[in-house]
Amino acid sequence: MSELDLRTAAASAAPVRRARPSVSEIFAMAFVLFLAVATVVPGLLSSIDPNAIAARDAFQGPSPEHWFGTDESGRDVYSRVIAGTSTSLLIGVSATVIGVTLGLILGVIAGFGGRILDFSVNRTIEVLFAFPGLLLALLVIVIAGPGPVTATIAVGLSTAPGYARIIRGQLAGIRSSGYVESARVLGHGPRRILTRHILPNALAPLMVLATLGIGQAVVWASALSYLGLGAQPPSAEWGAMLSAGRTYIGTAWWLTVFPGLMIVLTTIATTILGRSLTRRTAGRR
Amino acid sequence: TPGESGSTPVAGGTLTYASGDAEPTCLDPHVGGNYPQALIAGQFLDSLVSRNTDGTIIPWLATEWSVSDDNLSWDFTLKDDVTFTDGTPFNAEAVKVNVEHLKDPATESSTGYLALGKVESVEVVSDTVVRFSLSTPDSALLESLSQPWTAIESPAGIARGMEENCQAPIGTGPFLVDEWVKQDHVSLVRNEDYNSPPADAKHDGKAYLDGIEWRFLPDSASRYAALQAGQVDVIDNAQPDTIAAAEKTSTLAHLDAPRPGASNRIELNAGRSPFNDPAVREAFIRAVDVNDGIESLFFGSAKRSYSPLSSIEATGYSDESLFGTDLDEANALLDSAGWTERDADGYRVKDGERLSLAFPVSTNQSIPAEQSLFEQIQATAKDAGFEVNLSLLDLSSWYGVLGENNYDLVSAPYTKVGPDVLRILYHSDGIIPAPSGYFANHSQVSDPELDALLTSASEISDEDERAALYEQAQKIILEGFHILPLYDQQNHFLLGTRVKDARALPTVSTPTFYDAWLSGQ
Amino acid sequence: MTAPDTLLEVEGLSVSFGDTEVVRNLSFHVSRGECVAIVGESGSGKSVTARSLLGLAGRGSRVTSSTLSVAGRDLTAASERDWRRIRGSQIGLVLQDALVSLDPLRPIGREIGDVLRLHSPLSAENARSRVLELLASVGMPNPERAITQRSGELSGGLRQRALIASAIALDPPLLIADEPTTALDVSIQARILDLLADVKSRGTGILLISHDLAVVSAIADRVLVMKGGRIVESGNTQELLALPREEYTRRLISAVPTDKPRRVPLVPDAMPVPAPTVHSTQDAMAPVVLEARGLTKSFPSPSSPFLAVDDVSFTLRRGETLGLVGESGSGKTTVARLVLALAPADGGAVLLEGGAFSELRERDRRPLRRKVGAIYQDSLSSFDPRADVRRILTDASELAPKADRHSVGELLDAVGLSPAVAKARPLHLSGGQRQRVSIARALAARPDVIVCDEPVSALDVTIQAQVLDLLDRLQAERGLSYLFISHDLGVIRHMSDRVAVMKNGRIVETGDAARVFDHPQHPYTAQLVADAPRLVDAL
Amino acid sequence: MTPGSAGSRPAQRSRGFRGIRWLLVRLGGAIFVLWAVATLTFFAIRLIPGDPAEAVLGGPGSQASQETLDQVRQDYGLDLPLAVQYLNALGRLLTGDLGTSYALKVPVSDLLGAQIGGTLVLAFTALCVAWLIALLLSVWSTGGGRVAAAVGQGIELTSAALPHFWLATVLIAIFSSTLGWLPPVSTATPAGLVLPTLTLAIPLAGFLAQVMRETLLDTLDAPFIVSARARGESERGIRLRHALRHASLPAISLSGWALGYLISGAVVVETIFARPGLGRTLLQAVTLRDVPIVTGVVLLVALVYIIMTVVTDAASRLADPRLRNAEAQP
Ligand SMILES: Nc1ncnc2c1ncn2[C@@H]1O[C@H](COP(=O)(O)OP(=O)(O)OP(=O)(O)O)[C@@H](O)[C@H]1O
Ligand SMILES: Nc1ncnc2c1ncn2[C@@H]1O[C@H](COP(=O)(O)OP(=O)(O)OP(=O)(O)O)[C@@H](O)[C@H]1O
Ligand SMILES: [Mg+2]
Ligand SMILES: [Mg+2]
Ligand code: NI
Repeated sequence: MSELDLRTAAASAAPVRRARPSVSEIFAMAFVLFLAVATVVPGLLSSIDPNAIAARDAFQGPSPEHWFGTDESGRDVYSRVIAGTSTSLLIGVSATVIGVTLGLILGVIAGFGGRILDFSVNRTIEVLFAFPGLLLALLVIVIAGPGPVTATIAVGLSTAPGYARIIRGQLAGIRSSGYVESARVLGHGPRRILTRHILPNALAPLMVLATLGIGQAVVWASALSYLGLGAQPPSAEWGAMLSAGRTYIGTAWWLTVFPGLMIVLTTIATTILGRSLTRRTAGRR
Repeated sequence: TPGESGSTPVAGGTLTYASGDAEPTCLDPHVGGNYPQALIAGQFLDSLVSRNTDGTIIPWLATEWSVSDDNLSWDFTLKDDVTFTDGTPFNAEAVKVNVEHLKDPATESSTGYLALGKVESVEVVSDTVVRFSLSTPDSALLESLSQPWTAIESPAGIARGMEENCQAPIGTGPFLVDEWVKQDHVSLVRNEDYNSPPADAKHDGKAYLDGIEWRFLPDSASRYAALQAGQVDVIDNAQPDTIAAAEKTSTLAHLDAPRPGASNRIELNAGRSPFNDPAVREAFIRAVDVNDGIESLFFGSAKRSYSPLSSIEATGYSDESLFGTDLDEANALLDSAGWTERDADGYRVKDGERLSLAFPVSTNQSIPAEQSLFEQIQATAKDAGFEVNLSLLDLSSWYGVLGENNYDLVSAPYTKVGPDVLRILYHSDGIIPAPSGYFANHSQVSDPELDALLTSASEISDEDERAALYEQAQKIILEGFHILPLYDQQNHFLLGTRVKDARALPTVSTPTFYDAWLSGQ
Repeated sequence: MTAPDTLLEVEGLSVSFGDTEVVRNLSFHVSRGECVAIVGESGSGKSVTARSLLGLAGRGSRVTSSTLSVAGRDLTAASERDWRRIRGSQIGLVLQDALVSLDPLRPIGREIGDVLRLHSPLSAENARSRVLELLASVGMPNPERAITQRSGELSGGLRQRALIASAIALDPPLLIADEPTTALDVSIQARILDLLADVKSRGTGILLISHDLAVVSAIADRVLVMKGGRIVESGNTQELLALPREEYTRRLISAVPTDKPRRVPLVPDAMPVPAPTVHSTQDAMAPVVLEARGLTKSFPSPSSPFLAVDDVSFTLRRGETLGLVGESGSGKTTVARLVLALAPADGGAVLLEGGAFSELRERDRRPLRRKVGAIYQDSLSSFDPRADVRRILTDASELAPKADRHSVGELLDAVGLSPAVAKARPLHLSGGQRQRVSIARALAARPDVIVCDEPVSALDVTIQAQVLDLLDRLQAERGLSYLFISHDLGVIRHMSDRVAVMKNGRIVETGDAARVFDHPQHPYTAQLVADAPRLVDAL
Repeated sequence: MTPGSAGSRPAQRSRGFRGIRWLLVRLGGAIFVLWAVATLTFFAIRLIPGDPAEAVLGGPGSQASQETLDQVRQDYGLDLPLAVQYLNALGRLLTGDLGTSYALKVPVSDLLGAQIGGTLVLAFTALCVAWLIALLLSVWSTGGGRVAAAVGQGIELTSAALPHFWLATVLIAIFSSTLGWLPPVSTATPAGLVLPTLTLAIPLAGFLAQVMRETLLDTLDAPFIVSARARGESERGIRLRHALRHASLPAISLSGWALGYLISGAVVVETIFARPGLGRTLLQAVTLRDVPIVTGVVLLVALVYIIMTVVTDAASRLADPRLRNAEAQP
């Protein structure tokens, strides 16, 4: 860009052009909105009681009356899928929150606690990494017994080392970054640097990561439910529904397909959102 | 009958059996004694006697038997040319060792131990004659001895110690344990010297099959898919919908072999509040609706039962009138029992306590359809103001909950040949645990009249009198609303077309592959 | 103008990306043994032109031309296959980003060998010896070893040599070199230029692209001046430099700081720099604001600790600029960091206005820090990515004494930026604007001393000229003292009152700027001065 | 002019020496991690409510007598002070002894020794297949215009989002039940390996392809690619000789993580396909609270994981000289 006439150029350089959302981003937003509605006001999306049993109506295929068909007890699969949103998302989100919080604590200790703490946290992370995913979760379940709460904690714990490692790296990067250095050179104090520069810059990407993580947490949590170690029937949790429906895979495909689809779509949507957030926040850098 | 064919059997081939039951932790059915053990043990162990389809006892390892007049001494004459697969001879001494093994607390037997509860001692009369001395008469002795949990093992095998004997028990059966790859399969190979089939077997001599690959395939969908794909020849624990689907095909055969003994039922724990009140028990039974559920969940493969006993037990007594669903009556009963108030959730309350029922369900013992049925019961019971707390538990936690008397409802299948199962399940002695911790009287019925009926029925040898006593006993159980019968213990096998002449033994309905052969071999 | 030995003939070349035409109607030619240079500011379309000559203008580009022929072969309608045949064999290209233009995962030998593999039937054995020969010819110190090394294991100069070797592997008649010396130290730059001259003398036509007129003047026979995608002026190098016809060319020439006396504006029509309010040059009476005493700093390394700064001492008086010059890795930045007390020194001390600075505890030093400002080469990374210009400047001015605070508007005005910039994030500013914001931030805290570490190295000559003028003006207006670090002798000479020359962590020579440059005492300084390309040589 | 920043000094010590030093440091770290995993598991397991002796006797249902419990405690060394038990366990670990299963009453090392092969075969086949799929997918989606890019990204996203248990069900429904091409239950035959492998590989391939595509795109824009083109290199040559190498680097370094992911997935997959292996064993042990097996599996998987990360790190180091140089210059 020519800077021979700086004063005029500056005015046009300032405004930031926002990229128009792509088709996939629109889909992702719409789906997340749908999930949000299903979580907060499920009644808006379905008027049928998800737990209303009607044995005579069992195993009906999808129809205008029952969009996703009925299950083995004649319950409406669509309204159960909707009702399951809050459970599944609650588990996914709480697990992510646990993971991120633990990761943040570990990461911050490592990032700010001096060499010895950094070293020990680093080793801790390494050790936790040696219990891959589900394995750590299963160990937690052996200790605390199965159930949705345990499953949530288990998934949260098993994702924590990943977050911790990323946060640590992020903090280290920010701490040695040019702008922190220049704030120091200007004479700003450490607390101000921490609150004005380091934390805001470390947290933004963390939120993005967390968005990406929710989808995977939902998948892992539903895997535990599927194995009978997480949420249990008749609670309308996607993994548990899937697990129950799999028995009838030959007779009633809709019992497996729809909850599975919800898990897949949720993961896809959060991934798309997380990625576009990454792109947008990265664009600033 | 499925698996029957007009053509001549051909020898050879290995049959693959896929079991959905839990993998046994010990292959010796003397230890503990559950159905998964019975399923496989029947392939390599023979019992002293067997049972015909009409319920009469027929010879197996014992050729004949007689009982003394006081009904306290039984003499069994044994086949004289049988050897165990380790080469040691089968004789009266072996029978004695087996009974002692079963009765030794160190064996941790529960099923066999209970079955032989009245056997005081065993005496070797001669090499081929063995005498059982009883403490009290036992009309169920022959039935007890027909079960796989009391099957005869090589004394030399037993002497190896529990650990080794669990790995590969040695019997006289048509197959022997070649290898047990834990968590995967057991390889059974033919016993080339087999000469002791039960009296109702179709042929003599050794089995047609070279061997059996006994796989553990816990996932029911995979199991059925494997059968469809021809990867396995026989599956057990077939799910209701797959049974219905299989019956529509020409390539799969269905072998329906309801288990003997008790029906599948929900027991109401009278040993603690609120079910210590008969009115509450009746209210519960009147409140819940199971018929629609059974129909839809089981795709017509299960028939509603109104009896404590399996439909294959000739002495079974049922009374449908007691089990009609009637919500109004249930409400009236509860009101009169003092459960008058309802809380915000619609559950009944008395003295500030909610009408809550703990219902621990063992995931190992209930198929998904049954668990769904329990959910439906939970839903219908709510209308009357019952809160049913279902909890799905693994087996050991489930035993734990039962042991702590922390349950109000429980469904615990019990398989035993003959009506004497009633004594085990409903005699007040059954509230005391066996050495392994198992206790059978989950409904905790403690009724002296019932105890007396069951005791005398077990001692009387006259069949008609015996039947009358059992009918009376069943009446007491049903009319006391101690149980909610559901259906026979489901025992469905699906067979691929190449499997011929496989059948279930009329004892505890375990499959036997002695006569079986593979076509196109 | 087509001579019989014309290698490259371009007529009416236009390149556009989408709707924007970045190269417009370009016509020129290169003959055998001739070096034609294209100069112009950043973004004027030099690289795009170079790449389109090989059909590599880039994704989404549209290239049209009425004539495009290389060695007599018409390429206006060349297919991808045709292009592939031309590339490497007829035209060699040395890309602009020399440091990253070799695959970091493949040995140099393979990278160079690829050209031979693709265009000649040489056996593997012969190809290898040819590669060795090539590497030797470009002055690679140890060719046998070099062919097994990957680009990451070579220094910038050696990488550039390898890249040139791969471009001339098949002796293509035409070599296009896009900024071949941009990333290099002066001494290495001089070697590379020698190498190109050597190639030229062998009859190869060279199209040399550079933003640096001084470099161009040393080797080019003819110069094309590009601006906004057009050639605004062209002609014989000597004539063009001596008698530029176009205003733009004149500006380019005058922006070159080399040999321009101190305080003479580099932008022709700019106002002359006012006389310094606090006169300092050679004024021994001006107080010393900053003093470094025996600074030493070493870094741990696998074998023995590596001494990056070794006993460095200097003084800086009020209103004075001390230039610190030296080749890459000589320890200039490390000195700057020690002065700023960003890293603890192993030995020695930095004193501010005669009092302790570097030896204070961080808490005690913090109030003093505002007096020592800093401007960095990579100003973008010195801004919080989340902050806009306003926040950056207010954050800094909060540190100035209460009575003496600048408003954001004042600061922007002082560095010649429009108030509209306040709302922008640095990422969306141009390099020159960013550097101005960075200067404004340094000013905001009301410093006495500003440490400038390569403040203009990332900028175009013309913009560099504006920034240097700005720094000069601010110094005069405010009596600032600069510790001015650069590897560019021209810049140092123009900006400094006194100069310190660094080599391997030590200051080898220090003194009055004019004296050091005109009469270097140390052989290293002499070498540096000799290697620096100077416009005047050509004049 | 911008200053050169790559003034690389000659390596102070020979490359071989640095390699060995690196390996020793890594191995030391690996042993530490293994010890820490063992210790952590040992103490975590003590948190399990209930008496381990009771667990040996079949859980709380056993209601075993005091003498039997005491006997078991003595047999399993559960009556010793915790520190002694810990040291004993470590000592036994050093000899490869993982204790005796509570439920199955057989040595855990024998049991797991028989199981680990199946899991490793499955995991490594899946890893290779995932690699292959990811490679093909990313090459295809970066080389075929906008439609291919969009479709490719869609496939990646979707496959990465597929839960194993769902995918397994769908694959069985399609390839076994409907088409009848492949056995639904895993056997020793190669055909039996297909579905479990695909189940594990497809989601992983989604992840890997995402990473590979991004690097591939970055790489294809890199100056050295232009440089290669300027030499007359063909599109295929560009991909084969340059881009793919770069794209596989992050995938290589992800392989350690990927193996952990696959072993996690094996828990589900082995159960559904009835494949003998660590995952299925672990799941059964978890439901039976069979502590020694759980401990054994955890340790074994940690060992495999650690070995894998050392190997992938070494591979990355070999493939990417930049890593080696980065160490030399802190
Ligand atoms: N692939 C591309 N897509 C879109 N625009 C491009 C592309 N490549 C170059 N341009 C634009 O073309 C113009 C000329 O770029 P070019 O790289 O030729 O400049 P240059 O004269 O080489 O500058 P510098 O001295 O900075 O190297 C610039 O405005 C640039 O933004
Ligand atoms: N944090 C550090 N750790 C180890 N070595 C370092 C560190 N910082 C700088 N060095 C080394 O110290 C030497 C001097 O570096 P410095 O950045 O001061 O050089 P410079 O003169 O500024 O070079 P350039 O012109 O390339 O910016 C270099 O060899 C560099 O590799
Ligand atoms: Mg350029
Ligand atoms: Mg520097
Ligand atoms: Ni420059």
